[in-house]
Amino acid sequence: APVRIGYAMARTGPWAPGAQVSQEPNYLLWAEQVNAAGGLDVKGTKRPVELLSVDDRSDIETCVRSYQKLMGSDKVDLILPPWGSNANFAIAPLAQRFGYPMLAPTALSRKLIDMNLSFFFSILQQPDRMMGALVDMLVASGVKTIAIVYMDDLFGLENFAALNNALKKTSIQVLERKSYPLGVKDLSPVLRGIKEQNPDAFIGITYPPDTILASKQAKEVGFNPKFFYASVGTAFQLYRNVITAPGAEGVLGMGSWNSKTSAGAKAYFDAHTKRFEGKEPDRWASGHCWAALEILQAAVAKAGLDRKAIRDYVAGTTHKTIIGDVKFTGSENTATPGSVGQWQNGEFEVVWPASMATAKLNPNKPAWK
Amino acid sequence: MSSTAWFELIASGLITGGIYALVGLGLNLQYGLMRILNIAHGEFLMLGAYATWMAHTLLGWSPLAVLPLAFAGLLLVGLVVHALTFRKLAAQAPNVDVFEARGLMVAFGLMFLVQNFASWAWGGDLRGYDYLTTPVAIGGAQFAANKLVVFGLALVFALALMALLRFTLLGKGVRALMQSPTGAQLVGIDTRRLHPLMFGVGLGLSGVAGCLLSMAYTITPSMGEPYTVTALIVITLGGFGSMGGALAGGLLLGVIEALGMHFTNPSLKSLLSYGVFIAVLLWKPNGLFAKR
Amino acid sequence: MTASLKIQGLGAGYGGFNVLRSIDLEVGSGLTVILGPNGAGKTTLLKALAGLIPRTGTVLLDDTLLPVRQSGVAVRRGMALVAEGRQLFPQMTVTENLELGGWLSTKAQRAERLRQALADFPRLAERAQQLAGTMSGGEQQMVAVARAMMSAPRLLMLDEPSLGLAPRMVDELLGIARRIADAGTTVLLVEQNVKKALAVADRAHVLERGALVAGGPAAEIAQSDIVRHAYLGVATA
Amino acid sequence: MKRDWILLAGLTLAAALLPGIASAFLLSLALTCLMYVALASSWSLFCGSTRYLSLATAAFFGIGAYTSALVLESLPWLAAVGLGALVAAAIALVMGLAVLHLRGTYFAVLTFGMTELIRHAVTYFEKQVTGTVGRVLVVVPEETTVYYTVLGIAASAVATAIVVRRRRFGLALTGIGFDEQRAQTLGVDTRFVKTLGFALTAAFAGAIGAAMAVRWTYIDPVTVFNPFIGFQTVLIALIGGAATLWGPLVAAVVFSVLAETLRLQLPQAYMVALGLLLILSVMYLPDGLGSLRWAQVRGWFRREHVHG
Amino acid sequence: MAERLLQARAVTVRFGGLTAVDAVDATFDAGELVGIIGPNGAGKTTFFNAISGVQPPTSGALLLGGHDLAGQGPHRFAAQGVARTFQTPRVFGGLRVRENVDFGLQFAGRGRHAVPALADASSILALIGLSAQAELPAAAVTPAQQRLLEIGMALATRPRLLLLDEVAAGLTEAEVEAMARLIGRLRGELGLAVVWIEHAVTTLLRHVERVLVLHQGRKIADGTPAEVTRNAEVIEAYLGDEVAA
Ligand SMILES: Nc1ncnc2c1ncn2[C@@H]1O[C@H](COP(=O)(O)OP(=O)(O)OP(=O)(O)O)[C@@H](O)[C@H]1O
Ligand SMILES: Nc1ncnc2c1ncn2[C@@H]1O[C@H](COP(=O)(O)OP(=O)(O)OP(=O)(O)O)[C@@H](O)[C@H]1O
Ligand SMILES: NC(=[NH2+])NCCC[C@H](N)C(=O)O
Ligand SMILES: [Mg+2]
Ligand SMILES: [Mg+2]
Repeated sequence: APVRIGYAMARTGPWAPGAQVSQEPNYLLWAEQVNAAGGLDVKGTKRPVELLSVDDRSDIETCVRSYQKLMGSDKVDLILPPWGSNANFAIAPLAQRFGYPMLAPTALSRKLIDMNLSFFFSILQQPDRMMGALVDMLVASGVKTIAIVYMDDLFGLENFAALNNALKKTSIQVLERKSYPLGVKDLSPVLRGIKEQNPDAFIGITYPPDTILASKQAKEVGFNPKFFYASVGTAFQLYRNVITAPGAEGVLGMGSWNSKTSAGAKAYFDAHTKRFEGKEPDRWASGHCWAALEILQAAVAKAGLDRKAIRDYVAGTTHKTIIGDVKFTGSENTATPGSVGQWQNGEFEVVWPASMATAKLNPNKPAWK
Repeated sequence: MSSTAWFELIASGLITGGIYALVGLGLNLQYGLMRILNIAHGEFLMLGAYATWMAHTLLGWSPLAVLPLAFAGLLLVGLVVHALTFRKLAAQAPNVDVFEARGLMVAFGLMFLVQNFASWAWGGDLRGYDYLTTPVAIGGAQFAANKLVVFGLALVFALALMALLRFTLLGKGVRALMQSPTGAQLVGIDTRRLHPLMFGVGLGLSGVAGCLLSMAYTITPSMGEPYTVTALIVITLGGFGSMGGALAGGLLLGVIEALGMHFTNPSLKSLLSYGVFIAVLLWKPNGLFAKR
Repeated sequence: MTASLKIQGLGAGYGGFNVLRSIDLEVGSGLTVILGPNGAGKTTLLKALAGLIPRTGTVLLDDTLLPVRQSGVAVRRGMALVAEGRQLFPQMTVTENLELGGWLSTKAQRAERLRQALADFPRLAERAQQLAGTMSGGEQQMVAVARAMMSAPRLLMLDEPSLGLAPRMVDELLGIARRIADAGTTVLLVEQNVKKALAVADRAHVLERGALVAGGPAAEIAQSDIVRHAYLGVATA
Repeated sequence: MKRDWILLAGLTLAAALLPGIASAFLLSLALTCLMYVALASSWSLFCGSTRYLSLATAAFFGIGAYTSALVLESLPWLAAVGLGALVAAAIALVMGLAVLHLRGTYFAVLTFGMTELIRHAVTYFEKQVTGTVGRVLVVVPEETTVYYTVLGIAASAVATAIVVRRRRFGLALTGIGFDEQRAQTLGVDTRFVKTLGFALTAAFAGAIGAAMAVRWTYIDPVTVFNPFIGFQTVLIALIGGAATLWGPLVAAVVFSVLAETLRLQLPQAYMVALGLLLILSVMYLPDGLGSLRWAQVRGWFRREHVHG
Repeated sequence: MAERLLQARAVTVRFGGLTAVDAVDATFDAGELVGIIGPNGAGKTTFFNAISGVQPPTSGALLLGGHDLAGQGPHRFAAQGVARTFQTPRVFGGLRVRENVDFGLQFAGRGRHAVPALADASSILALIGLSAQAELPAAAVTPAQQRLLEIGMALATRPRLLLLDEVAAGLTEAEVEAMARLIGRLRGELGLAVVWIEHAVTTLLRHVERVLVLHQGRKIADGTPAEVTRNAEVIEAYLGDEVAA
């Protein structure tokens, strides 16, 4: 009998762009690979994997209902998490109640960690780590002045707070702090204002559409600081498509791996690109998502489908994954340090910290092309 | 602030405003004149954007070459949609209010249809491409070439539409049709042609807007809603059915937002634009530029 | 220029309920009036002729067959109707209403006729920019008549044009109808204002409960018993 | 009248028995149905009869959600829900006084604009004052508690609709829908009636928002002021027939169940199917499900024969 | 002297630059039957709108039951016993004829002392002669019948002052006479004060005891029909040779 694994995922609606890059393709690829290899190793017996998936329409209530069906009615063997912090906030307590372990690759909020749910594991680096790494990098590069733009949602605010926190211990001067609402269509007035103050670094805590908007408009207004950082979306293939490889040169963002990180990472990258006809995984959450699947697979091999045993295994082990060691303290992955990525010659390289770096940091962004 | 900075600020506001106006054009025909609250407006715009993106990335066509195709293609879609749905609604509804309510439901259905079609055809990924992004210097300020093109064409289309409605009776005919179908028949308006044609042109214009916007913004199947909202705001500000009003309203909104973002906080942008919108509705419900 | 209308076996009604049964009527040049009590079917007859409601039977306008239920064709062939309830465009200005009356005409024709209409109805010239819906009842009636004239019809049908008009205005309007008829347009008039209508009409017909019960030169009809008793309120001896 | 009460009692009872027998999923689906029963019925109560197309449901829903999020830890559950209703109604009262002089199109876009304004205002306020935009709800009631609460709200929404229909208040609302000024000349204080009706609608939406939000653990303005909550409500009410009593209820159930079934059974094309069904229902049942009569169904088949 | 129902003092209504009603003074006493005549656009309907609350006057006072109601909504006027019909019928087309009458009974007419003829919808329909149409949708009856229904709706508010705006338009002369008799009964049997606008001057002048003449918004005459028909200004502005006989 197959191992039934259920999840709900945004295929339509505003969450779909993220979910369809960083998350669902990995689930599909993984199931196919496992089945091609004869099935999922359940404590020694190989059983095929069957994915039960539905579209959550980017709607929380629909997502909740879907997981209630999966865990309560269908009684699937395992679940995979939905996309994004909001949905994970709603599903994590539910999974806790039903006793399903959940390894979330695209939920990041300290508040979620602080809920202390024993079945919930967040594998992506938390804001304090990512911002800490960024600030370390800026300090090490001798940056004196920065300007910050961040968006008004949980992700933006938590990262902004973490950034400010990290900056406290430094002598970096913040010339500008501006927030913007979701769905913004014009950032040029802000960028023009910032350009006048000529900071060494620009830090944008932005989602993919705004990351691209900010980049395009920075080029438009001729704003080209030494460090141009935009958080989410820089790690996407899309960024290179839209900004072009020469244009993207030197742009920084949230990234933690690429195909050079490990042999496993390369295999994963190639398999993904082949399976989805040229569509590359992103250089941040995709890798973590794959790592989560690796961990789950290992856990099932060890503990079988006893979900409590799986949880204990996940919680108590240092896992070897394509992104390196992963270890959970409570719900948080404390083994993967915060990191910074940078576009260099058409690849998004990890440039900080040195322990993870796949290339050397270029401390002088060339002009936009 | 230096005069260059002012110029830059106002100009970038105008450019964004031009885009707002462009987004409003199609809906202004449909809702402003025909009382079809086409909530799927943004979805049809999205179709135009995807068509352009595909033609550009797969065939290497210039988005500007796709422009007339996007217009014609969506016009055709509009005629078909009208023949299948709104024709019957218009014939059955006892009055405009009822027609409007039923039309709204059909438009919802269309929204579902088109969104589903787009995610089926292109997946949920964010898309975009690079076209004419090189900055062009004007009077000491810089603007992306594609933005200038979009702005220029937005003006062209708005003015062309204004001229069409001012110098022909077409626009008045459509409004007349909505106010008194019997009256329209009495003066010889061919209700069975005019109505679909105007609806089709409305969709064609959303196709044009989508085509142009794809040069400046990323696209996804769910990108439509905010554009529908923008369009609604713009045509309300300008006065339903007034093309000149919508153009002026769009430009004004763009400038107000740019100034607001510069001098206060960009976070206040939405509060500002909705505040202006509501204030105008309460103070001058017929639009900022209405004579009566 | 003048049009002649031949109606044979015309029937019309609403949703299966037949108001008119087999009407035969010829309308030649000049001014013809149709009289009849409330609910006789006068309005129904005009609506059927104008193509607003379906009908049976044949209608020939200058010996060419008029298709059923196609208002556009009727207007294009030169028929105009001032309908019951006026059917103005209430949220549009007087000028816009009039312009739309010339929907099928060229721009130059429209301009010329608009000038003429405003000359015929000076009150409308004063109020050119007022929304039609806010005009007084009588003023709206003027807009309706003027709008119909904008298509320069060969056959003008008027459904109770005097409704809501002050006595002087009624005289004036019937005078205008007479002038129109004299200028060569065939006029078909439905009126309740029997005395005044018969005074200007060339011919008259009486419609009662869906059938024509009398017809002939206006002067004769005015003397007929049927009209004297039923409409002029002359007590029967 | 009596039939309406018996029907309502029967339905409520049936729904009340559900938690004992239904699976978690069915219960959750039933909850969605009930949520839209309450939203659509209460919306129709005011908007259906007066023909003021309000798009502000999401605003009241969100206000209710935020209110309960704020007080959940200090107030008992039902008090929190009640407070959600109260605050929503109070805001509707103010909003109504400002906007209810505008009709039709203007009213629709204005209520939509106000919803967005409230959403952005809440976002801004939260950010400035509390330094965050969302709220994590830690103390949440049992799932069945939420279910019974929503059931209670839905049942009282329908009950209110039954009562109002029989009252002068309902007649006044209908009169406003036909010709507002004419109703005034016949003695209706339309401003009072409209504002009250609007607030009544808002109270139900607020209560539902307060009760539902706890299911999501984390709420933020984008989620609870989601305009689609308002759109969907309007859509359901119109599908059901906003002028009818049972139409919105029937549509809420049919629409929710249908959407869910299609989503699960036809994952590739469920929105297409939903969209088509919607369009077909408008074209062939223009007055809503509530107007469906047996004769009409037979009529369709007859017509089919003629064609086929 | 009869009780004073409504006193309009210098009532003025302007629309932009146009003065539709220009400082009109008028009083209406209980039980009176007053006619209003004047050319098209003279301001008759607008005057009705002003004294029924539908169009708040730009200036002037409307004294009703000891209060100035100028600027108040129509429901306040209805509550004070002012009822009106509309020149273009505004019945609730979606309701049945009977329900239209019921509406008035439910609101302004509620709890007000009523003579038997206005006791319920059936009596009112019988009075105006629409009993046969009681169950038809109001939209389906002829315009002439809708005008009658307008009267019925107004009566259902059990008013003391009834304002009738061209209720006889579109009727044959014989029918106009019948309408006049009905109006006579309303005044006589029900004791209402009636103000009646009509262009059918001959009939109107035969039935009313006082006429106001409006011209270009101003009141140019106020007196008995005999007085008014002799008034040169009135003849010039309105009557022409209509009642010269
Ligand atoms: N839309 C309609 N639906 C059903 N019956 C109608 C409709 N319009 C008119 N009738 C009926 O048709 C008959 C003839 O009406 P019509 O309007 O033609 O009369 P008319 O001679 O013009 O009367 P009037 O002098 O009152 O204008 C009447 O009995 C009327 O009730
Ligand atoms: N809302 C408005 N805006 C502008 N002008 C208006 C408005 N309402 C009425 N008027 C004008 O005021 C004048 C008086 O109109 P009113 O309707 O009172 O006339 P009336 O005496 O009733 O005429 P009729 O006998 O034709 O019904 C008219 O010239 C009319 O066009
Ligand atoms: N593509 C990503 N990895 N995104 C992670 C961001 C988290 C997500 N946007 C959320 O807060 O809901
Ligand atoms: Mg008639
Ligand atoms: Mg009048």
